[in-house]
Amino acid sequence: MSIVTVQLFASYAESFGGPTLEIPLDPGSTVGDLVDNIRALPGAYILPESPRVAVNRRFASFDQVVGPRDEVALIPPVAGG
Amino acid sequence: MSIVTVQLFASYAESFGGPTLEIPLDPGSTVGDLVDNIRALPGAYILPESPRVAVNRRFASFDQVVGPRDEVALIPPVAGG
Amino acid sequence: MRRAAIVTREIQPAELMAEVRSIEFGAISLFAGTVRDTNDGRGVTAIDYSAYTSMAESELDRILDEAQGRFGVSAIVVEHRVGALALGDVSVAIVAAHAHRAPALECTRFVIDEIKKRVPIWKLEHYADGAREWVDPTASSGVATA
Amino acid sequence: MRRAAIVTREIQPAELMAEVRSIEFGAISLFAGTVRDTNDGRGVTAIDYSAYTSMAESELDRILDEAQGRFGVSAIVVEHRVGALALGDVSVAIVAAHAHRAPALECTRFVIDEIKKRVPIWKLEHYADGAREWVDPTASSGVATA
Repeated sequence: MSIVTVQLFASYAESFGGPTLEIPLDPGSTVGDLVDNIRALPGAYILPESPRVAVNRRFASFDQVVGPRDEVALIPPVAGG
Repeated sequence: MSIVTVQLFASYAESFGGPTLEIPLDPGSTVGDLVDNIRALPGAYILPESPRVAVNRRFASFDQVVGPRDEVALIPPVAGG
Repeated sequence: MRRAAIVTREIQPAELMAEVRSIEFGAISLFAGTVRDTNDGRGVTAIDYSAYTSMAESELDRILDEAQGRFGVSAIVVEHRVGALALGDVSVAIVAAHAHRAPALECTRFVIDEIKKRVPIWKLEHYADGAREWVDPTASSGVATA
Repeated sequence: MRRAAIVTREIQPAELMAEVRSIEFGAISLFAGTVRDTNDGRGVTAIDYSAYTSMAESELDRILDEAQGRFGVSAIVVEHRVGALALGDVSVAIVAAHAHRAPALECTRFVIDEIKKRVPIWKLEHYADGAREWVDPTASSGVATA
Protein backbone atom coordinates (compact mmCIF):
# COMPACT_ATOMS: atom_id res chain seq x y z
CA MET A 1 0.00 0.00 0.00
CA SER A 2 1.37 3.42 -0.91
CA ILE A 3 0.06 6.98 -1.01
CA VAL A 4 -0.64 8.86 -4.24
CA THR A 5 -0.97 12.64 -4.04
CA VAL A 6 -3.73 13.97 -6.30
CA GLN A 7 -3.77 17.63 -7.26
CA LEU A 8 -7.10 19.42 -7.33
CA PHE A 9 -8.09 22.63 -9.08
CA ALA A 10 -10.95 25.08 -9.40
CA SER A 11 -14.37 23.63 -8.49
CA TYR A 12 -12.83 20.30 -7.39
CA ALA A 13 -10.47 22.00 -4.94
CA GLU A 14 -13.46 23.82 -3.49
CA SER A 15 -15.61 20.72 -3.28
CA PHE A 16 -12.97 18.53 -1.63
CA GLY A 17 -11.83 21.44 0.55
CA GLY A 18 -8.17 21.69 -0.44
CA PRO A 19 -5.53 21.63 -3.20
CA THR A 20 -4.55 17.95 -2.82
CA LEU A 21 -5.85 14.54 -1.76
CA GLU A 22 -3.68 11.74 -0.37
CA ILE A 23 -5.09 8.46 -1.69
CA PRO A 24 -3.84 5.02 -0.51
CA LEU A 25 -3.39 2.62 -3.43
CA ASP A 26 -2.18 -0.98 -3.81
CA PRO A 27 0.78 -1.51 -6.17
CA GLY A 28 -0.38 -1.98 -9.76
CA SER A 29 -3.51 0.08 -9.24
CA THR A 30 -4.98 1.96 -12.18
CA VAL A 31 -6.40 5.42 -12.70
CA GLY A 32 -9.84 3.78 -12.49
CA ASP A 33 -9.01 2.34 -9.04
CA LEU A 34 -7.81 5.78 -7.93
CA VAL A 35 -11.06 7.40 -9.06
CA ASP A 36 -13.07 4.70 -7.25
CA ASN A 37 -11.22 5.51 -4.04
CA ILE A 38 -11.77 9.22 -4.48
CA ARG A 39 -15.49 8.66 -4.96
CA ALA A 40 -15.74 7.50 -1.35
CA LEU A 41 -14.61 10.90 -0.03
CA PRO A 42 -16.81 13.81 1.05
CA GLY A 43 -17.08 16.31 -1.82
CA ALA A 44 -17.02 13.61 -4.50
CA TYR A 45 -20.60 14.44 -5.54
CA ILE A 46 -19.04 17.04 -7.84
CA LEU A 47 -17.35 14.41 -10.02
CA PRO A 48 -18.99 13.52 -13.34
CA GLU A 49 -19.44 9.90 -14.40
CA SER A 50 -15.97 9.78 -15.97
CA PRO A 51 -13.78 12.48 -14.51
CA ARG A 52 -10.67 13.41 -16.46
CA VAL A 53 -7.41 12.45 -14.80
CA ALA A 54 -3.95 13.64 -15.78
CA VAL A 55 -0.85 11.56 -15.06
CA ASN A 56 2.49 13.30 -15.53
CA ARG A 57 0.77 16.24 -17.24
CA ARG A 58 -1.10 14.19 -19.82
CA PHE A 59 -4.68 12.99 -19.88
CA ALA A 60 -4.70 9.33 -18.83
CA SER A 61 -7.05 6.45 -19.57
CA PHE A 62 -8.75 4.61 -16.71
CA ASP A 63 -6.68 1.46 -17.30
CA GLN A 64 -3.33 3.25 -16.97
CA VAL A 65 -1.29 2.07 -13.96
CA VAL A 66 -0.52 4.84 -11.47
CA GLY A 67 1.78 4.99 -8.45
CA PRO A 68 3.30 7.29 -5.84
CA ARG A 69 6.03 8.58 -8.16
CA ASP A 70 3.53 9.90 -10.71
CA GLU A 71 2.26 13.49 -10.82
CA VAL A 72 -1.49 12.97 -10.68
CA ALA A 73 -4.29 15.52 -11.03
CA LEU A 74 -8.08 15.47 -11.27
CA ILE A 75 -9.10 17.82 -14.09
CA PRO A 76 -12.45 19.64 -13.78
CA PRO A 77 -14.26 20.56 -17.01
CA VAL A 78 -11.89 22.99 -18.71
CA ALA A 79 -13.01 26.50 -19.62
CA GLY A 80 -10.03 28.24 -21.13
CA GLY A 81 -10.13 30.76 -23.93
CA MET B 1 -23.51 58.66 -81.42
CA SER B 2 -21.89 59.69 -78.12
CA ILE B 3 -18.56 59.17 -76.41
CA VAL B 4 -18.09 56.97 -73.36
CA THR B 5 -14.92 57.43 -71.32
CA VAL B 6 -13.51 54.12 -70.09
CA GLN B 7 -11.04 54.07 -67.21
CA LEU B 8 -8.09 51.71 -67.43
CA PHE B 9 -5.86 50.39 -64.67
CA ALA B 10 -2.73 48.37 -64.12
CA SER B 11 -1.85 46.02 -67.02
CA TYR B 12 -4.71 47.35 -69.16
CA ALA B 13 -3.50 50.94 -68.85
CA GLU B 14 -0.05 49.79 -69.94
CA SER B 15 -1.37 47.73 -72.83
CA PHE B 16 -3.63 50.45 -74.23
CA GLY B 17 -1.02 53.11 -73.47
CA GLY B 18 -2.96 55.41 -71.14
CA PRO B 19 -5.42 55.79 -68.26
CA THR B 20 -8.59 56.20 -70.36
CA LEU B 21 -10.17 55.31 -73.69
CA GLU B 22 -12.80 57.38 -75.48
CA ILE B 23 -15.22 54.99 -77.16
CA PRO B 24 -18.00 56.13 -79.54
CA LEU B 25 -21.29 54.34 -78.86
CA ASP B 26 -24.82 54.47 -80.29
CA PRO B 27 -27.61 55.28 -77.80
CA GLY B 28 -28.90 52.12 -76.14
CA SER B 29 -25.59 50.33 -76.50
CA THR B 30 -24.65 47.70 -73.94
CA VAL B 31 -21.51 46.80 -72.06
CA GLY B 32 -21.06 43.99 -74.59
CA ASP B 33 -21.15 46.51 -77.47
CA LEU B 34 -18.60 48.65 -75.64
CA VAL B 35 -16.26 45.68 -75.20
CA ASP B 36 -16.63 44.79 -78.89
CA ASN B 37 -15.55 48.32 -79.84
CA ILE B 38 -12.59 48.19 -77.49
CA ARG B 39 -11.47 44.90 -79.01
CA ALA B 40 -10.76 46.72 -82.30
CA LEU B 41 -8.11 48.93 -80.62
CA PRO B 42 -4.37 48.32 -80.49
CA GLY B 43 -3.47 46.78 -77.13
CA ALA B 44 -6.70 44.78 -76.93
CA TYR B 45 -4.78 41.50 -77.17
CA ILE B 46 -4.47 41.72 -73.37
CA LEU B 47 -8.22 41.30 -72.81
CA PRO B 48 -9.49 37.88 -71.76
CA GLU B 49 -12.51 36.32 -73.44
CA SER B 50 -14.93 38.05 -71.03
CA PRO B 51 -13.25 41.08 -69.50
CA ARG B 52 -14.83 42.46 -66.33
CA VAL B 53 -16.43 45.87 -66.73
CA ALA B 54 -17.58 48.16 -63.93
CA VAL B 55 -20.37 50.68 -64.44
CA ASN B 56 -20.80 53.26 -61.68
CA ARG B 57 -18.41 51.35 -59.43
CA ARG B 58 -20.18 48.01 -59.68
CA PHE B 59 -19.43 44.99 -61.83
CA ALA B 60 -21.82 45.04 -64.80
CA SER B 61 -23.22 42.31 -67.00
CA PHE B 62 -22.68 42.43 -70.77
CA ASP B 63 -26.35 43.19 -71.44
CA GLN B 64 -26.42 46.28 -69.22
CA VAL B 65 -27.06 49.51 -71.15
CA VAL B 66 -24.27 52.06 -70.84
CA GLY B 67 -24.00 55.70 -71.87
CA PRO B 68 -21.84 58.82 -71.62
CA ARG B 69 -23.10 59.77 -68.15
CA ASP B 70 -21.94 56.46 -66.63
CA GLU B 71 -18.59 55.98 -64.88
CA VAL B 72 -17.15 53.06 -66.81
CA ALA B 73 -14.00 51.05 -66.15
CA LEU B 74 -12.33 47.95 -67.55
CA ILE B 75 -11.18 45.82 -64.61
CA PRO B 76 -8.04 43.67 -65.07
CA PRO B 77 -7.79 40.44 -63.04
CA VAL B 78 -7.74 41.65 -59.45
CA ALA B 79 -4.87 40.77 -57.14
CA GLY B 80 -5.58 42.47 -53.83
CA GLY B 81 -4.74 41.09 -50.44
CA MET C 1 -18.07 50.15 -35.81
CA ARG C 2 -17.78 49.36 -39.49
CA ARG C 3 -15.18 50.91 -41.72
CA ALA C 4 -13.47 50.07 -45.02
CA ALA C 5 -10.69 52.15 -46.52
CA ILE C 6 -7.96 52.19 -49.11
CA VAL C 7 -4.99 53.85 -47.46
CA THR C 8 -1.58 55.08 -48.56
CA ARG C 9 0.09 55.05 -45.14
CA GLU C 10 1.34 52.15 -43.04
CA ILE C 11 -1.39 49.87 -41.66
CA GLN C 12 -1.33 49.48 -37.86
CA PRO C 13 -3.14 46.24 -36.97
CA ALA C 14 -3.16 47.06 -33.26
CA GLU C 15 -5.03 50.30 -33.94
CA LEU C 16 -7.65 48.45 -35.98
CA MET C 17 -8.10 46.01 -33.10
CA ALA C 18 -8.64 48.92 -30.73
CA GLU C 19 -11.39 50.21 -33.03
CA VAL C 20 -13.53 47.08 -32.72
CA ARG C 21 -12.75 46.18 -29.12
CA SER C 22 -15.67 46.30 -26.70
CA ILE C 23 -16.79 44.55 -23.52
CA GLU C 24 -19.78 43.21 -25.49
CA PHE C 25 -17.43 40.98 -27.47
CA GLY C 26 -15.51 37.91 -26.40
CA ALA C 27 -13.66 37.27 -29.64
CA ILE C 28 -11.49 39.30 -31.99
CA SER C 29 -10.17 37.84 -35.22
CA LEU C 30 -7.51 39.61 -37.24
CA PHE C 31 -6.01 38.75 -40.61
CA ALA C 32 -3.04 40.61 -42.05
CA GLY C 33 -1.58 40.12 -45.50
CA THR C 34 2.09 41.01 -45.81
CA VAL C 35 4.54 41.33 -48.70
CA ARG C 36 6.62 38.20 -48.87
CA ASP C 37 9.91 37.58 -50.55
CA THR C 38 8.80 34.91 -53.02
CA ASN C 39 5.81 34.28 -55.26
CA ASP C 40 5.34 31.29 -57.51
CA GLY C 41 8.99 30.38 -56.96
CA ARG C 42 10.43 33.76 -57.95
CA GLY C 43 12.31 36.07 -55.63
CA VAL C 44 10.29 39.24 -54.98
CA THR C 45 11.96 42.49 -53.93
CA ALA C 46 8.98 44.86 -53.68
CA ILE C 47 5.35 45.27 -54.77
CA ASP C 48 3.53 48.32 -56.10
CA TYR C 49 -0.15 48.16 -55.23
CA SER C 50 -2.66 50.24 -57.14
CA ALA C 51 -6.45 50.45 -57.00
CA TYR C 52 -9.53 51.88 -58.58
CA THR C 53 -9.95 53.53 -55.22
CA SER C 54 -13.54 54.74 -55.28
CA MET C 55 -14.85 51.40 -56.54
CA ALA C 56 -12.54 49.42 -54.24
CA GLU C 57 -13.97 51.21 -51.21
CA SER C 58 -17.55 50.65 -52.47
CA GLU C 59 -16.82 46.97 -53.08
CA LEU C 60 -15.26 46.62 -49.63
CA ASP C 61 -18.40 48.19 -48.16
CA ARG C 62 -20.55 45.68 -50.02
CA ILE C 63 -18.41 42.81 -48.74
CA LEU C 64 -18.80 44.06 -45.16
CA ASP C 65 -22.57 44.30 -45.72
CA GLU C 66 -22.65 40.71 -46.87
CA ALA C 67 -20.41 39.61 -43.98
CA GLN C 68 -22.72 41.29 -41.49
CA GLY C 69 -25.70 39.53 -43.07
CA ARG C 70 -24.04 36.12 -43.06
CA PHE C 71 -22.25 36.13 -39.72
CA GLY C 72 -24.03 38.83 -37.72
CA VAL C 73 -20.74 40.65 -37.28
CA SER C 74 -21.29 44.40 -36.94
CA ALA C 75 -17.84 45.33 -35.64
CA ILE C 76 -15.45 45.03 -38.55
CA VAL C 77 -12.71 47.19 -39.95
CA VAL C 78 -10.71 46.63 -43.12
CA GLU C 79 -7.86 48.62 -44.59
CA HIS C 80 -5.98 47.91 -47.81
CA ARG C 81 -2.82 49.82 -48.55
CA VAL C 82 -1.72 51.01 -51.99
CA GLY C 83 1.56 52.47 -53.20
CA ALA C 84 5.11 51.13 -53.11
CA LEU C 85 5.33 48.42 -50.44
CA ALA C 86 8.53 46.84 -49.16
CA LEU C 87 9.03 43.23 -48.08
CA GLY C 88 7.25 42.58 -44.79
CA ASP C 89 4.87 45.53 -45.11
CA VAL C 90 1.22 44.91 -44.25
CA SER C 91 -0.84 45.24 -47.44
CA VAL C 92 -4.25 44.44 -45.96
CA ALA C 93 -5.72 44.00 -42.50
CA ILE C 94 -9.17 42.84 -41.46
CA VAL C 95 -10.40 42.83 -37.88
CA ALA C 96 -13.76 41.43 -36.79
CA ALA C 97 -15.19 41.24 -33.27
CA HIS C 98 -18.19 39.28 -32.03
CA ALA C 99 -19.60 37.80 -28.82
CA HIS C 100 -18.46 34.34 -29.96
CA ARG C 101 -15.45 33.08 -31.82
CA ALA C 102 -16.96 31.22 -34.78
CA PRO C 103 -18.66 34.25 -36.39
CA ALA C 104 -15.56 36.42 -35.85
CA LEU C 105 -13.23 33.84 -37.42
CA GLU C 106 -15.55 32.98 -40.31
CA CYS C 107 -16.23 36.64 -41.05
CA THR C 108 -12.52 37.45 -41.33
CA ARG C 109 -11.94 34.55 -43.69
CA PHE C 110 -14.94 35.48 -45.82
CA VAL C 111 -13.75 39.07 -46.16
CA ILE C 112 -10.20 38.22 -47.25
CA ASP C 113 -11.48 35.58 -49.69
CA GLU C 114 -13.92 38.08 -51.25
CA ILE C 115 -11.28 40.82 -51.42
CA LYS C 116 -9.13 38.53 -53.51
CA LYS C 117 -12.00 37.77 -55.86
CA ARG C 118 -13.53 41.13 -56.51
CA VAL C 119 -11.96 44.26 -55.08
CA PRO C 120 -10.26 46.23 -57.89
CA ILE C 121 -6.70 46.27 -56.57
CA TRP C 122 -3.65 45.22 -58.54
CA LYS C 123 -0.07 44.46 -57.80
CA LEU C 124 3.03 44.94 -59.85
CA GLU C 125 5.70 42.62 -58.50
CA HIS C 126 9.38 43.46 -58.78
CA TYR C 127 11.62 40.41 -58.97
CA ALA C 128 15.18 39.74 -57.89
CA ASP C 129 16.18 39.22 -61.54
CA GLY C 130 15.11 42.79 -62.41
CA ALA C 131 11.85 41.83 -64.11
CA ARG C 132 8.46 43.22 -63.13
CA GLU C 133 5.05 41.72 -63.73
CA TRP C 134 1.39 42.41 -63.03
CA VAL C 135 0.12 39.56 -60.88
CA ASP C 136 -2.73 37.69 -62.53
CA PRO C 137 -4.31 35.09 -60.23
CA THR C 138 -6.55 33.95 -63.11
CA ALA C 139 -3.53 32.92 -65.22
CA SER C 140 -2.52 29.27 -65.11
CA SER C 141 0.79 30.04 -63.41
CA GLY C 142 -0.79 32.50 -61.01
CA VAL C 143 -0.44 31.77 -57.33
CA ALA C 144 -1.98 34.00 -54.71
CA THR C 145 0.60 35.47 -52.36
CA ALA C 146 -1.25 35.28 -49.10
CA MET D 1 9.30 30.72 -33.84
CA ARG D 2 7.02 28.57 -31.70
CA ARG D 3 6.07 29.48 -28.17
CA ALA D 4 3.25 28.66 -25.75
CA ALA D 5 2.94 30.24 -22.32
CA ILE D 6 0.61 30.77 -19.42
CA VAL D 7 1.17 34.36 -18.30
CA THR D 8 0.03 36.51 -15.41
CA ARG D 9 0.62 39.90 -17.07
CA GLU D 10 -1.38 41.71 -19.73
CA ILE D 11 -1.28 40.06 -23.19
CA GLN D 12 -0.07 42.37 -25.98
CA PRO D 13 -1.36 40.99 -29.30
CA ALA D 14 0.81 43.37 -31.33
CA GLU D 15 3.95 42.00 -29.66
CA LEU D 16 2.92 38.44 -30.47
CA MET D 17 2.42 39.47 -34.10
CA ALA D 18 5.91 40.94 -34.16
CA GLU D 19 7.30 37.59 -32.95
CA VAL D 20 5.97 35.63 -35.93
CA ARG D 21 6.38 38.30 -38.60
CA SER D 22 8.86 37.52 -41.36
CA ILE D 23 9.34 38.30 -45.03
CA GLU D 24 8.91 34.56 -45.75
CA PHE D 25 5.25 34.83 -44.80
CA GLY D 26 2.38 36.50 -46.62
CA ALA D 27 -0.32 35.87 -44.04
CA ILE D 28 -0.74 36.45 -40.33
CA SER D 29 -3.83 35.29 -38.48
CA LEU D 30 -4.54 36.41 -34.93
CA PHE D 31 -7.30 35.39 -32.57
CA ALA D 32 -7.85 37.10 -29.23
CA GLY D 33 -10.36 36.06 -26.60
CA THR D 34 -11.54 38.86 -24.32
CA VAL D 35 -13.64 39.05 -21.17
CA ARG D 36 -17.14 40.08 -22.09
CA ASP D 37 -19.88 41.52 -19.97
CA THR D 38 -22.44 38.73 -20.36
CA ASN D 39 -22.42 34.94 -20.45
CA ASP D 40 -25.43 32.73 -20.95
CA GLY D 41 -27.67 35.75 -20.37
CA ARG D 42 -26.12 36.80 -17.04
CA GLY D 43 -24.26 40.04 -16.44
CA VAL D 44 -20.58 39.36 -15.80
CA THR D 45 -18.40 41.81 -13.84
CA ALA D 46 -15.02 40.00 -13.80
CA ILE D 47 -13.43 36.59 -14.29
CA ASP D 48 -10.71 34.84 -12.30
CA TYR D 49 -8.74 32.48 -14.50
CA SER D 50 -6.70 29.68 -12.95
CA ALA D 51 -4.67 26.87 -14.50
CA TYR D 52 -2.72 23.72 -13.82
CA THR D 53 0.12 25.72 -15.28
CA SER D 54 2.75 23.08 -15.99
CA MET D 55 0.28 20.77 -17.70
CA ALA D 56 -1.44 23.65 -19.50
CA GLU D 57 1.87 24.67 -21.06
CA SER D 58 2.62 21.05 -22.03
CA GLU D 59 -0.83 20.65 -23.53
CA LEU D 60 -0.46 23.92 -25.46
CA ASP D 61 2.87 22.63 -26.79
CA ARG D 62 1.18 19.43 -27.94
CA ILE D 63 -1.56 21.42 -29.66
CA LEU D 64 1.06 23.50 -31.49
CA ASP D 65 2.81 20.27 -32.51
CA GLU D 66 -0.42 18.94 -33.95
CA ALA D 67 -1.15 22.26 -35.67
CA GLN D 68 2.27 22.25 -37.28
CA GLY D 69 1.67 18.70 -38.50
CA ARG D 70 -1.78 19.47 -39.90
CA PHE D 71 -1.25 22.90 -41.42
CA GLY D 72 2.51 23.15 -41.87
CA VAL D 73 2.55 26.25 -39.70
CA SER D 74 5.86 26.62 -37.87
CA ALA D 75 5.48 30.25 -36.78
CA ILE D 76 2.92 30.28 -34.02
CA VAL D 77 2.72 31.89 -30.62
CA VAL D 78 0.04 31.43 -28.00
CA GLU D 79 -0.38 33.05 -24.61
CA HIS D 80 -3.14 32.45 -22.10
CA ARG D 81 -3.45 34.73 -19.13
CA VAL D 82 -4.45 33.68 -15.62
CA GLY D 83 -5.37 35.72 -12.56
CA ALA D 84 -8.08 38.33 -11.98
CA LEU D 85 -9.21 39.72 -15.34
CA ALA D 86 -11.43 42.73 -15.86
CA LEU D 87 -14.04 43.21 -18.59
CA GLY D 88 -12.35 43.73 -21.95
CA ASP D 89 -9.05 42.16 -20.91
CA VAL D 90 -7.45 39.74 -23.37
CA SER D 91 -7.52 36.25 -21.84
CA VAL D 92 -5.91 34.38 -24.75
CA ALA D 93 -4.14 35.28 -27.97
CA ILE D 94 -2.97 33.04 -30.79
CA VAL D 95 -0.93 34.26 -33.74
CA ALA D 96 0.03 32.11 -36.71
CA ALA D 97 2.01 33.10 -39.80
CA HIS D 98 2.42 31.21 -43.07
CA ALA D 99 3.24 31.85 -46.71
CA HIS D 100 -0.46 31.50 -47.57
CA ARG D 101 -3.64 32.52 -45.85
CA ALA D 102 -5.58 29.26 -45.59
CA PRO D 103 -3.07 27.43 -43.35
CA ALA D 104 -2.63 30.49 -41.13
CA LEU D 105 -6.39 30.95 -40.68
CA GLU D 106 -7.14 27.26 -40.18
CA CYS D 107 -4.28 26.85 -37.74
CA THR D 108 -5.52 29.68 -35.54
CA ARG D 109 -9.01 28.24 -35.46
CA PHE D 110 -7.74 24.75 -34.67
CA VAL D 111 -5.65 26.03 -31.78
CA ILE D 112 -8.45 28.00 -30.09
CA ASP D 113 -10.89 25.10 -30.55
CA GLU D 114 -8.41 22.65 -28.99
CA ILE D 115 -7.59 25.02 -26.13
CA LYS D 116 -11.26 25.07 -25.22
CA LYS D 117 -11.45 21.27 -25.26
CA ARG D 118 -8.37 20.21 -23.40
CA VAL D 119 -6.09 22.80 -21.84
CA PRO D 120 -6.49 22.71 -18.04
CA ILE D 121 -7.62 26.27 -17.43
CA TRP D 122 -10.70 27.28 -15.49
CA LYS D 123 -12.70 30.40 -14.98
CA LEU D 124 -14.65 31.64 -12.02
CA GLU D 125 -17.17 34.17 -13.23
CA HIS D 126 -18.40 36.98 -11.01
CA TYR D 127 -21.90 38.14 -11.82
CA ALA D 128 -23.67 41.45 -11.50
CA ASP D 129 -26.05 39.92 -8.93
CA GLY D 130 -23.12 39.13 -6.60
CA ALA D 131 -23.00 35.40 -7.36
CA ARG D 132 -19.90 33.58 -8.56
CA GLU D 133 -19.68 30.32 -10.49
CA TRP D 134 -17.12 28.01 -12.06
CA VAL D 135 -17.86 27.91 -15.77
CA ASP D 136 -18.64 24.38 -16.95
CA PRO D 137 -18.99 24.16 -20.75
CA THR D 138 -19.96 20.49 -20.39
CA ALA D 139 -23.06 21.35 -18.32
CA SER D 140 -26.35 21.64 -20.20
CA SER D 141 -26.64 25.37 -19.51
CA GLY D 142 -22.99 26.01 -20.28
CA VAL D 143 -22.23 28.37 -23.11
CA ALA D 144 -18.69 29.12 -24.15
CA THR D 145 -17.84 32.78 -23.85
CA ALA D 146 -15.72 33.30 -26.93
